[in-house]
Amino acid sequence: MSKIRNRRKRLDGFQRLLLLLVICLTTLLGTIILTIPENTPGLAGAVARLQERSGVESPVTAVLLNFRGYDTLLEVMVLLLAVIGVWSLAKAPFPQQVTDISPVQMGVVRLLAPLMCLVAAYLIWQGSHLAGGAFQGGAILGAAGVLMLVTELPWLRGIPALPLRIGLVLGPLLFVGVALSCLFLTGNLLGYPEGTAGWLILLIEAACAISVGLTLTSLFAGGRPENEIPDKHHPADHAPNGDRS
Amino acid sequence: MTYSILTLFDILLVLTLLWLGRRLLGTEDIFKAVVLFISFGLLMALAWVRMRAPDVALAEAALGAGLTGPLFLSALSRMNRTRKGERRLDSDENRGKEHEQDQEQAQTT
Amino acid sequence: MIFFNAETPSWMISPIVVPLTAGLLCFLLSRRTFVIALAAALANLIAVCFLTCQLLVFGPMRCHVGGWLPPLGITLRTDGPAVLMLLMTAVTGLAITLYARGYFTCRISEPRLAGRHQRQQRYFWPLWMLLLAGLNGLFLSNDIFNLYVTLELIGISAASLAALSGKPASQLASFRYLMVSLLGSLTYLLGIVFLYRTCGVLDLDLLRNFTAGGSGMRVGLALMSVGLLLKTALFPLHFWLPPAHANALAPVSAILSALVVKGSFYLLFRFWFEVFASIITTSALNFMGALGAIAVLWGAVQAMRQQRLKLMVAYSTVSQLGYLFIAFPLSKVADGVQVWSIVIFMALAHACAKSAMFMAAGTVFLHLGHDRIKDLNGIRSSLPITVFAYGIAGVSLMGLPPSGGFIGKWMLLTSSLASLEWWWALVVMAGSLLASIYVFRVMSRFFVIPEGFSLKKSEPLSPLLEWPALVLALISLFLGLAAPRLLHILATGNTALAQVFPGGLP
Amino acid sequence: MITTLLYSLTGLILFGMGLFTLITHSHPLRKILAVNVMSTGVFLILVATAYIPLGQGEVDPVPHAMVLTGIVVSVSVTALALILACRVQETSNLALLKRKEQAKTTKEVAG
Repeated sequence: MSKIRNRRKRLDGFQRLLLLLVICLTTLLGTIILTIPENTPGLAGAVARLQERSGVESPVTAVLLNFRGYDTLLEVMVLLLAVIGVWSLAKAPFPQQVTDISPVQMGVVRLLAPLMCLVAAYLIWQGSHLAGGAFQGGAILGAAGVLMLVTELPWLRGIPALPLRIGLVLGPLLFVGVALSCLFLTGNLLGYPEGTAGWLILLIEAACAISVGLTLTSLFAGGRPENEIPDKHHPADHAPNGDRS
Repeated sequence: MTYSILTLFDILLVLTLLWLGRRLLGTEDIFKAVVLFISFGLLMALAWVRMRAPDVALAEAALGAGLTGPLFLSALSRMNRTRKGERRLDSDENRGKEHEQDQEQAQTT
Repeated sequence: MIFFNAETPSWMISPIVVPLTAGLLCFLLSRRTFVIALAAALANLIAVCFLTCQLLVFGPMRCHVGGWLPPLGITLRTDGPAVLMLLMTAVTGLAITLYARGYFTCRISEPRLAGRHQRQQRYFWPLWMLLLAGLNGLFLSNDIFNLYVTLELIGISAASLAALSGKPASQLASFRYLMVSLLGSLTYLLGIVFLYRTCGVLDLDLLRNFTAGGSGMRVGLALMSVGLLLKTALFPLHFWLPPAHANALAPVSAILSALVVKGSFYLLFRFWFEVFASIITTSALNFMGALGAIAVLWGAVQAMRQQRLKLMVAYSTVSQLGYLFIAFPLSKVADGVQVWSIVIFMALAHACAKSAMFMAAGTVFLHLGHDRIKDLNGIRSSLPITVFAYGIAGVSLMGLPPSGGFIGKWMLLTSSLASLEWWWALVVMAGSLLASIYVFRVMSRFFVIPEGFSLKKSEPLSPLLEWPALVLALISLFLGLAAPRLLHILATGNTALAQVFPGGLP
Repeated sequence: MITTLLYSLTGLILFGMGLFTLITHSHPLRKILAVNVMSTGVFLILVATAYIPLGQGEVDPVPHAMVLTGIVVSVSVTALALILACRVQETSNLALLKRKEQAKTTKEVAG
């Protein structure tokens, strides 16, 4: 114990200095926030003016998927990137043998999972005029997935990698596809043609919500599925490499 | 009148948030810190509602508290598992001996 | 289809969308990922060449994504510096793609570790393609929040790539890299908050025209600069760079050192010399120059002391990044185009030379199984092309004529003498001297034939391992000869620069 | 406008606390928690900037969209960082174990 206390004492000098620095920095930034005049207009006016042309009624959804849809396109990529990174790092640590699932837990999952899917669908649909949208709906879907993972359902272990990958890529790929087809139709990336914006946004949101849900579930699973990388003694994979060596 | 009540609520919320933040960053026990972080996220959702940002509140409640918390917990249990595994391997005399025997066999062959 | 003549700015999105789609496909399909990546890298190069032609014919362009105009929508734009950085990324990226193919094929042919290398190859391609898309997006974007998203895209994919080798050291370095990059982006985001609070806009053009900024704007710029400096690894903030770059796989080291660091630097430079040039003070410029000077000397000294080849090359990156910052204080006398050209030249030459050097180091590592400098004797006889590439890249790093590094350093020297601040010239010369020492220290090992060394022919390496490095090294060498053409491209895009420096700052 | 200032300053203090913890603490999970607190602080300032009291006009939705993007980004980075931290511990434990065993065997050989 005394050793630990000693070490902490020795570190204190540096920590105190740092604490002082951080406090100074925060105070400085705080005073500057106080000096900034309050009357900057922001972009609320611009959004309100163009709201009618965006195809949705909720201003946040309009900004996310129409006015600044390009940001959201890249953001969906960031989510997918996290999954690729996690899969490249580790295998999912599924338990070696499946323990018995208590019927109560099973029943709760059976009841909750469809309910959560319903709530997610509602949130996505509601996103066009109230609070909600792809990410909130996707998060609920992800929560349903996490619930199933926690219950350790035996069939989760055997999910093949390809359908999972298709599900993960579905949203981003559809987003890019819609963006490109808009480019060909109207000459602008993500410039939705007249009158179709509402439907296209709903389509993108639905696909992205599915992908976001799967993404969050895979992030929670903490690694790639068992059969994600082809076996090294797979004949079709090994032959070309064998020739060269 | 409503103005002052709302301001009182604001001050209360802000103080709670700051206190939670200080606690969760300062406690020795990481598990406790994660639990505090989840409650911090839920209170944050309240703050977003107060700031008239329901979209952000929904996202924070679902993503910030609802998913980040379990992510932390699963990572914590994974870390503890490996640490325990190491300790078991370390202290378990028999297993260590087995390993050594295996290695010796490998060396002789 | 009438929208697609040569004048439409919509072509601008192709360097972003092509690698993005390729990355998605590489992740989706487990076979033929290399073919997809190679096709995307080639298409990217062609698109960038097309954008260059477009710039030379029609001048700088702006593309409003979704047709929404600036205060609300996001704008992409091309100008001289952006197009040159895109060209650098495309050429280096293509070479790295080819090299990575050779590297993974060679590693997979070792049966002992085949599984691990298949995993590495499986995830390398999607990560690399998404990183490429992020970089291109960064160079083209004209919106501070969109730049934040591209920075995150780059940061996450770079950290995942750095961890790919699976060694404990690389994973630890990658964790630290991820934390630093996160801290950098958060600081940048805080800067955005201050700017948005002060100005209420996110578009760079509108921000430039916003004159009544005051302290809020200055603090916003300072926060954004600190965040970007963390990512660029300028001297006191460079601690994360050497372990992350040295412990990664060879193609990944080349990507991180040649391209990723340049992305955040380019952004920083653009903020300081174009967008917020009116609020930059002389003392701030001098401060950056001083940090750069320390980085040049300190990085070079550290590089000299390293025992491992890849660590040496990584420290050399710290040193070379310092030169880019020495150009900051010289803007007091040089006009805008000259400062831009110094920086762009140094960046281009360093990107080509450093990726060639990391590729050469990777090939040596593959050949010998280690990269301890004292045991590198006699490599010249078994890897002549790689050694040649290493030597030429070294020449460019030292700044001998006619390399691109020489042109950059020459311009640094002349402008520092013209400004009567001779100490910058002294630092540049000392840095070159130290660079020649650390390059030749390794070079001399390559040529020593140890006693009892037989000139037996070892099995030939794949040409993909040796030729990309040589080609890149040659490009960096002959960059100096192409200088007038590149300067022309730079100047066509920079109509704005004349306004920024009407006869230099006071 | 006191509300905006109150929440902005809170966000700033949260940012500072997170920064301090990030630098001083060595446990990886603590570092990730600190980064999360920091990002929450930044988001709080951003949303507070957009705030207008009820009945005085529409709230600016652009910062809200930015914060949504930020939350999603921070969740994905957090997940990646957590797995990376786990892997660091697993592999370093493995390396430590191997080194210990090697030391044991060499000791026995020497003995």
